[in-house]
Amino acid sequence: MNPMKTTKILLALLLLLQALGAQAAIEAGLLKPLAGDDPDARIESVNKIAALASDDAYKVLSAIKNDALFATPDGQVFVIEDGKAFDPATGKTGAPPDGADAITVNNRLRGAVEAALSGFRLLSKDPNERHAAAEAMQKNADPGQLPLIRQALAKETDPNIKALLAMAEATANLQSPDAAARKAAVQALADSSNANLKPVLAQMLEKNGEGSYNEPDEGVRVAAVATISAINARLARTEFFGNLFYGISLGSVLLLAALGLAITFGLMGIINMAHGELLMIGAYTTYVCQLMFRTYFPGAVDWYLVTALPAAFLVAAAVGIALERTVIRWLYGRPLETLLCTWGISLMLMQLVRSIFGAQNVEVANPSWMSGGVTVMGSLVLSWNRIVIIFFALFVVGAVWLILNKTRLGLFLRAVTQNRRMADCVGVSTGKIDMLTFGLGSGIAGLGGVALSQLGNVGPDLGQGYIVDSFMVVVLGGVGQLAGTVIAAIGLGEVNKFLEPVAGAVLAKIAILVFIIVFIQKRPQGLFAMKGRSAE
Amino acid sequence: MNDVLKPGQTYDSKDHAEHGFSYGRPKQDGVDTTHGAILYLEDITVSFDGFKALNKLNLDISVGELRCIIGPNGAGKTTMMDVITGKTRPTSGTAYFGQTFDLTKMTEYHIADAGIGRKFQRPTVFEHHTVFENLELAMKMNKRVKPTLFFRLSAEQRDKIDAILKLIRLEGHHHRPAGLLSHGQKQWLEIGMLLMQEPQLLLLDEPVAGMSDAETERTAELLNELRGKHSIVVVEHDMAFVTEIARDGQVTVLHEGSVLAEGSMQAVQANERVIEVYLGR
Amino acid sequence: ADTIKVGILHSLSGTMAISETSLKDVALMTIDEINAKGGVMGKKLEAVVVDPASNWPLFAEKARQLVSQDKVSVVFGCWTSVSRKSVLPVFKELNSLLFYPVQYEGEELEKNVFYTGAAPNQQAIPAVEYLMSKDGGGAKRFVLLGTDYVYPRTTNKILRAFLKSKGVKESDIDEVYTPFGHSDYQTIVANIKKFSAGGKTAVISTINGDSNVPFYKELGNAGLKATDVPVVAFSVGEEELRGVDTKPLVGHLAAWNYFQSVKNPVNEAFIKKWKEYAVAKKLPNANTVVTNDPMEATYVGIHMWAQAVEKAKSTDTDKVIAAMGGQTFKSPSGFDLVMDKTNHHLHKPVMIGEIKPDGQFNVVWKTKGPIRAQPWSPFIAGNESKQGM
Amino acid sequence: MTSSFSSLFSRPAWAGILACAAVLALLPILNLSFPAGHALHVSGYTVALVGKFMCYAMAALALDLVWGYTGILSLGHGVFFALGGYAHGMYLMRAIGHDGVYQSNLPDFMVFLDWKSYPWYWSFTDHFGFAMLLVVLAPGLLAFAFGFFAFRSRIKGVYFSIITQAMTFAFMLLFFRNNTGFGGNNGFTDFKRILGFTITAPATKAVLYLITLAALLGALLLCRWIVTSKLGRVLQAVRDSESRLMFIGYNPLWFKLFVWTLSAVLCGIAGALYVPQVGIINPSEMSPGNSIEMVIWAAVGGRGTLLGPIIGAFSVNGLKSWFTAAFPDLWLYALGAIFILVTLFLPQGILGLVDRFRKSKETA
Amino acid sequence: MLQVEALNQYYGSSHTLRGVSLTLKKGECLALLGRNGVGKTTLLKCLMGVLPTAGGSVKLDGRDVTRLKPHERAGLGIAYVPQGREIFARLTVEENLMMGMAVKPGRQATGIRGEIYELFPVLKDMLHRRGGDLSGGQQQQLAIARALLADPRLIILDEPTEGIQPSIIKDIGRVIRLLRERGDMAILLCEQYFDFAHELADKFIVMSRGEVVASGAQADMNNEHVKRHLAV
Ligand SMILES: Nc1ncnc2c1ncn2[C@@H]1O[C@H](COP(=O)(O)OP(=O)(O)OP(=O)(O)O)[C@@H](O)[C@H]1O
Ligand SMILES: Nc1ncnc2c1ncn2[C@@H]1O[C@H](COP(=O)(O)OP(=O)(O)OP(=O)(O)O)[C@@H](O)[C@H]1O
Ligand SMILES: NC(N)=O
Ligand SMILES: [Mg+2]
Ligand SMILES: [Mg+2]
Repeated sequence: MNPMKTTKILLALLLLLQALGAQAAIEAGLLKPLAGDDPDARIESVNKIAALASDDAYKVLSAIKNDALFATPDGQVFVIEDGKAFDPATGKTGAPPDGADAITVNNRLRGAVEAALSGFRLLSKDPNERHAAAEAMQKNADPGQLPLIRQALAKETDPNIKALLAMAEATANLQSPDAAARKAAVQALADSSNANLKPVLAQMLEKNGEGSYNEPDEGVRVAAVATISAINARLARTEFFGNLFYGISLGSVLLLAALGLAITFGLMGIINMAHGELLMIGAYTTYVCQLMFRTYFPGAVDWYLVTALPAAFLVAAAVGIALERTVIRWLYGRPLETLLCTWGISLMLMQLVRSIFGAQNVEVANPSWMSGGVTVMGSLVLSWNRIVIIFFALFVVGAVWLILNKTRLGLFLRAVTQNRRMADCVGVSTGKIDMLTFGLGSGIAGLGGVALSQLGNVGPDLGQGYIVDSFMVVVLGGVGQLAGTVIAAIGLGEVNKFLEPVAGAVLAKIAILVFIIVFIQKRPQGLFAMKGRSAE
Repeated sequence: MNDVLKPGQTYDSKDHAEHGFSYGRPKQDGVDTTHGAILYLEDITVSFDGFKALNKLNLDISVGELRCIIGPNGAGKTTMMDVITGKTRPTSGTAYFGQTFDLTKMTEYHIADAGIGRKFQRPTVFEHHTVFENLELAMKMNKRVKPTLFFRLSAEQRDKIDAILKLIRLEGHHHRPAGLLSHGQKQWLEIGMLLMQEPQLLLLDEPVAGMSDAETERTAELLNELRGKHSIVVVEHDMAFVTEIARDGQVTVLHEGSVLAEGSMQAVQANERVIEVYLGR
Repeated sequence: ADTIKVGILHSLSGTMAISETSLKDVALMTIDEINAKGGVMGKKLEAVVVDPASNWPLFAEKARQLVSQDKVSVVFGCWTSVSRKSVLPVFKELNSLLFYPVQYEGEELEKNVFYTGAAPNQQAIPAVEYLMSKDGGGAKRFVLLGTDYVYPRTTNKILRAFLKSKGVKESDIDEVYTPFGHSDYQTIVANIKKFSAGGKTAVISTINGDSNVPFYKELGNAGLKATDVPVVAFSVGEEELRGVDTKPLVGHLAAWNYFQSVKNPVNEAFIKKWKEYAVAKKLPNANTVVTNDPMEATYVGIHMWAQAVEKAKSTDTDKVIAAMGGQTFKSPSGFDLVMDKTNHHLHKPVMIGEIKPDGQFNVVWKTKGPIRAQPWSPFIAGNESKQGM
Repeated sequence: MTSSFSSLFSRPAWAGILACAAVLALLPILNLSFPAGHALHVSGYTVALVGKFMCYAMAALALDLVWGYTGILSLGHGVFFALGGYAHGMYLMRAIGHDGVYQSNLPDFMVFLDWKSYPWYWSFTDHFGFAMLLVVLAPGLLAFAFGFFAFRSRIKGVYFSIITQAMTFAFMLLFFRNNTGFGGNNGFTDFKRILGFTITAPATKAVLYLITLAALLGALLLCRWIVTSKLGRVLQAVRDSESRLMFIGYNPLWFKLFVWTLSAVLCGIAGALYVPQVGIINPSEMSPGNSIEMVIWAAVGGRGTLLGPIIGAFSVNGLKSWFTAAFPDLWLYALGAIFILVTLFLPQGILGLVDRFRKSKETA
Repeated sequence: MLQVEALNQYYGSSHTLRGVSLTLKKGECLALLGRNGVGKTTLLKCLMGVLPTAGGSVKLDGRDVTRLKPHERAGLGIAYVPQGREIFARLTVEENLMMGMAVKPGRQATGIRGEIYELFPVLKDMLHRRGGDLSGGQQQQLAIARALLADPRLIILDEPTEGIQPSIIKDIGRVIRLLRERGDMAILLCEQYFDFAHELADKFIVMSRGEVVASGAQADMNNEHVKRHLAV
């Protein structure tokens, strides 16, 4: 498909028909190829329908995009939504016909439809739609779209969209026959952060087969060089901030994964190999919550996380408390035995989940408000799920800090973990505190599991992927040091993300491990080592 | 393989001293004490996050001297011993063992090897080893890997251990794990270990804490026996005991990290400041 | 004995359990099916299931146990190439049979193995050809993204040579590997985005196992849509997609020899049987089970073996091998699949599907009929001479 | 010397050890001398399995030396095991000669990466003797270097454990990389011969098995001799109170380094014996989980007893082999439950149970 | 108030306490004397519930507490200053003191009574230092202060003067005397420092090899029989 041709047709008819605002049904002949399987015919049909520029055309195209276009075996086409079938050929709405099947949409058709729709959307009433359309337009605008862009520009009131459209206009003008216009366009694009322009500009500076520059005008070439370096500088900055963000994001994931362990291992001294499985239990609880919402409150499915958080905390805490009461409480002061025992627990929990939910992963979807991302600095997409998780991590850390340092429970908890017998003698019910502490650590692991479910797999092995990293984080930070855990997690995330582009994922990971080993040599007690006599 | 050094035989231990590692070399038999002093501390300051546990402390101990050090809780007595034994590095100041050993640059085992033995304030013994093994481990010998691997206890050495066992009155207990001893018994065992080491300088941090009066007396006797053979520094709060062993030697009073008073026991006990901060009225 | 023992060697725990558990279940279903029709040579089949626990040396041990202790006549099993490599010496030494049901990198032909999954020319090459075609989006630049092990490495090596032969420049190919279980794809997705600024780009993913979910989630959230940068995957099927929210992934592709969405009576019967089996056996999530390519390949493999035994009138390894060549079976893919007379691979149709919002695939391209496997890829130097055993 | 040799174990312990060794030595002989189906025949599968267990037992023994006696918990012994295995594997790969898929004198995976010759670190590995040297040197040097820096920095307890875990994890990732030159995820497999003998021949297998048995016995005696020496008591003092030890004049660094390196070398030898018997070595041997399993063998058998870890390795792996076949869907419950029950009710491991039993008989 | 009858205790097979009995009334101070290793600490631990007993009973105000856990006994008003201090090393001095009030409900445990600083002024300067960093003597004072904050009815002190400077020993003596005179508390004082014990106790018992071998009123403490059991 040639987008240039499409838009030309589109544009001509659009301008023509706009004034008329005609409301005519679409000819059946135009629709029929959509139901067929000749790809070229279907594309042509899409373009022709787009050219109608009517509300019905818009409806049909949107339907293709949303998989809502159905065809009967005899080639009749319907838009079927909410159980009602709209026949674009007649303009009538009725019951869905028998035997109608969704038409097959492949990427090519979908691309054609999107291009066609962006023309419509540029003039839409909804500013968000216009913004999206202008953004798309700005990526690869061509001269054929200039009249449309100018018209939109004239009508546009929103300054952001206006800027985008101006950028799109400049992009289109790059191919203008007029050298001055090209130069102006190149200069205007110096503010762009669109990487797609780089090859276009670079191509101007290359020589063609005859040995002369593709861009004949010296002035334009000079401007192009300046613009390229401006774009490069901007992209480099974007990349830097990108890495920074990715690092914080990875760090917050590590932190959420490790935080529960910072309590059960860091404070209580239990080498809890089942920690990963507590994360997993949190993630599966999320899955179950989602399932309940889908079944019982399908309308509110976006808010399943609101119940998943407390549920995951409680379920994981309950499992933790059960483990503590039945097994772990016999092992205080024997950390290595806890390793052995919790390893066994971890095997059993994994198998339990396999028996209940199957060995396969289960699907946990991001709620729509956590899907997609926000574009900053022109081209950097920060995904919502990661942003939310960063703030969530901050929140959980804050809460843990408050509990540990500002409550009586926290005081008792620290006392018990330091000297169980003496705490008992001053009147602390150590059993109860142990139980609550382990429950708290487990519950927090459950919360970590909710976060992980939003990023990756939810499967029986989920925990195994995080257990080693979690231990590294806690140890690197200094056992029993909450602040150390936080800094270690974020630090590892950042180091990883700045290394990865240079070294690749595997070597970056190896480098991180070597870094940990070397770092511990320098600080044998972790980042936030206990100093003084009390450390002994 | 000779496990134990013959008198006069020495190992060179200069070259590794500054690095964080060295073989556990046996001590040089002769610490250079030509100027008559075995320990010099000069202007030692130890500060923990701004808190000065020791503040420009000066102290000299002569060869064969038995020096008692007293002072309020928290005066810095234990910290001083930490500095001497390499456990704590001073923030500033110099510490010499004899003329040649710069204690501020040596590691714990090297210092021990050079001839400084220490009894800790809280008794620390190897809890899972038997009483006998504790003494055997402490025994003076070449403490490198190979000699240890091929070590066989000679009859002489066994006798020595038996003698010490008797001295510390743990004969019947020699097969018991040290961890099962009572507090006071551990104190004794630690003193026994110290004697096995045959150090030139003994540091005793509160040796009679937790001992009954009778036992305190015995300890005093023991120290009086050792007097002259070793240089000894004793930290104690038990005034009767201090009076007993100090005789007419010097007693040093530490306060807030530096020397408050020094002199004979009577002089010190009469000192107004000492009474005020330490002895009480 | 009045039964014929068959071994099933799939990981039921550990990292590979995600993929392999359903193969074990399908194998058991197929055996039930054959037994219901009277078994083989009048004898019932008896399955011996073991769990090699995603541990490669354990695969070798268990293979030996199946063959020499349990005396099974044939083993159906393995998923990863490394597990296959580790059991090969055992099957050779004990002269026994293995049926391997997963797409793989080729470069191997063992007398004791029948390969019922795809060789590279039955999956990878057609998929790339499709991406380069007008309908596939006319990709000019390629990111070869894979898990770092032999299957992706080899496949990418073949693809590189193939792309080169199609005139694609080195600078237009980017090859990236991540370790098994890698879960943070932020940087890689950002790099793909950067790379795609240079022209129409497609991603060829040989990511295996657990990493797919985080990869696709990141891809979806970063706003890389299939219309911009399509991703074609060789190890992602219906089963893997059960664990992903597929809405943001609509339009991304996978290449296989079978999709559940293929419409034909054999497939309908196969799916129905599987769903009923899952419910009857109370498999976890029985109401949402799906079929996929390796399951189909397992199903086909067991049936073909049974046919070959009937033909050979014996379960003797050499006799069965001789009888296997030329076996045909009406497969759920809608074609009559034939076991090649010489190279132990099936002739298979190739299909390319786009992901639909419901996690199924929409077949957008397929070969006219089954094609013959080339285990020795012509795109690898020195392979010209190696065609047969 | 002989008297001190026999005093390594008590009389009943010697009797038990020798009886077990005799039974183990008999297995391959029964396998060879009686045809399948004969009542006294022992299947090749059983012999191979026991051979593998003996390698594991040796690794567990090596681990016990550092963990049980010196209190250094290594969560990375898998790396030493694997390095020994890889060192031997390099020789075995080269011994394949031209019999690989590509009939090249390079291993298949190198042909496949378009390598034209062996990288430098494969030099001389075609010599069996050199390969054996590597079996000792590779794990030994790694352990020495790693231990030297770690012990010098006085890294202890969990900090040490975790960095050993980081080490094995890093090595695993490194060896998973195909470019590293050790066959990536597939590792080495499909060996053909060793010193000219066909590796799958029953006699070769029997010999490998008997060598393993001898190595295990030798390692046991060596370790026992070490722990009963005064050095053994120093090691235990390191475990209980390292700082106290320094104040009586020992430098713990060299003591720790000595056992640590020795343990790594023993583990490497175990790995080297494992490879030809199991027929594959790949990086998953270095996965953190594998090293943790070694710890578990030692703990189940009884830490700090030397014999215990051997018993533990046999029983845990024996159960695992049985369970994975007998209850493929449920075996993890059984295994997990055993670990829990052992820790809760047998804190001294299986050997502790034996002790307790003996004591109760004595008092009765 | 405290009634101990025929208490027996074993460490493994060694019989450490052999039928120890004693009684202690409110407002009384009982000195427990004996050589090293005779089982004094063991006895105190049994009273606190840290060690299990093999026979005999411990009654507090007539209530049998033999089977109660330490924290339950603490709840009934027993406070313990162990030998070796057992400070919470990584808690600050202030937090260590707060732990002393763990038996009280949260509302009543908000601040530390100023009286404590009067008794142990050194602690006031060290409130934010970690307990484990204190000198031995400072820790001992902290341990006593911690026990007092519980407002116990029975306080058990295991060698409270060990490692303490003379002036503070006098202070501690004053504190104990004060408590005794207040009369609302029973005091069980295990001491090696004979003069100190002699000064404070109303009555005493002497142990040897796990048995009570002598007991009596304060006046009898100096008699030969007692001295013999204390001599080496
Ligand atoms: N690591 C440390 N961090 C902070 N303060 C410390 C540390 N070590 C010692 N101190 C402080 O230094 C001071 C001196 O302590 P030191 O143990 O040397 O006293 P001391 O004279 O031995 O007292 P005592 O007679 O009670 O044993 C004390 O106030 C103590 O709190
Ligand atoms: N945990 C234990 N296991 C076995 N025996 C022990 C244990 N603790 C103490 N003992 C032994 O019990 C006896 C009594 O010890 P205890 O600590 O009660 O003595 P004590 O009278 O308090 O002595 P001290 O005055 O030295 O503190 C001692 O012989 C000691 O060796
Ligand atoms: N053959 C594979 N997918 O490993
Ligand atoms: Mg002190
Ligand atoms: Mg005591």
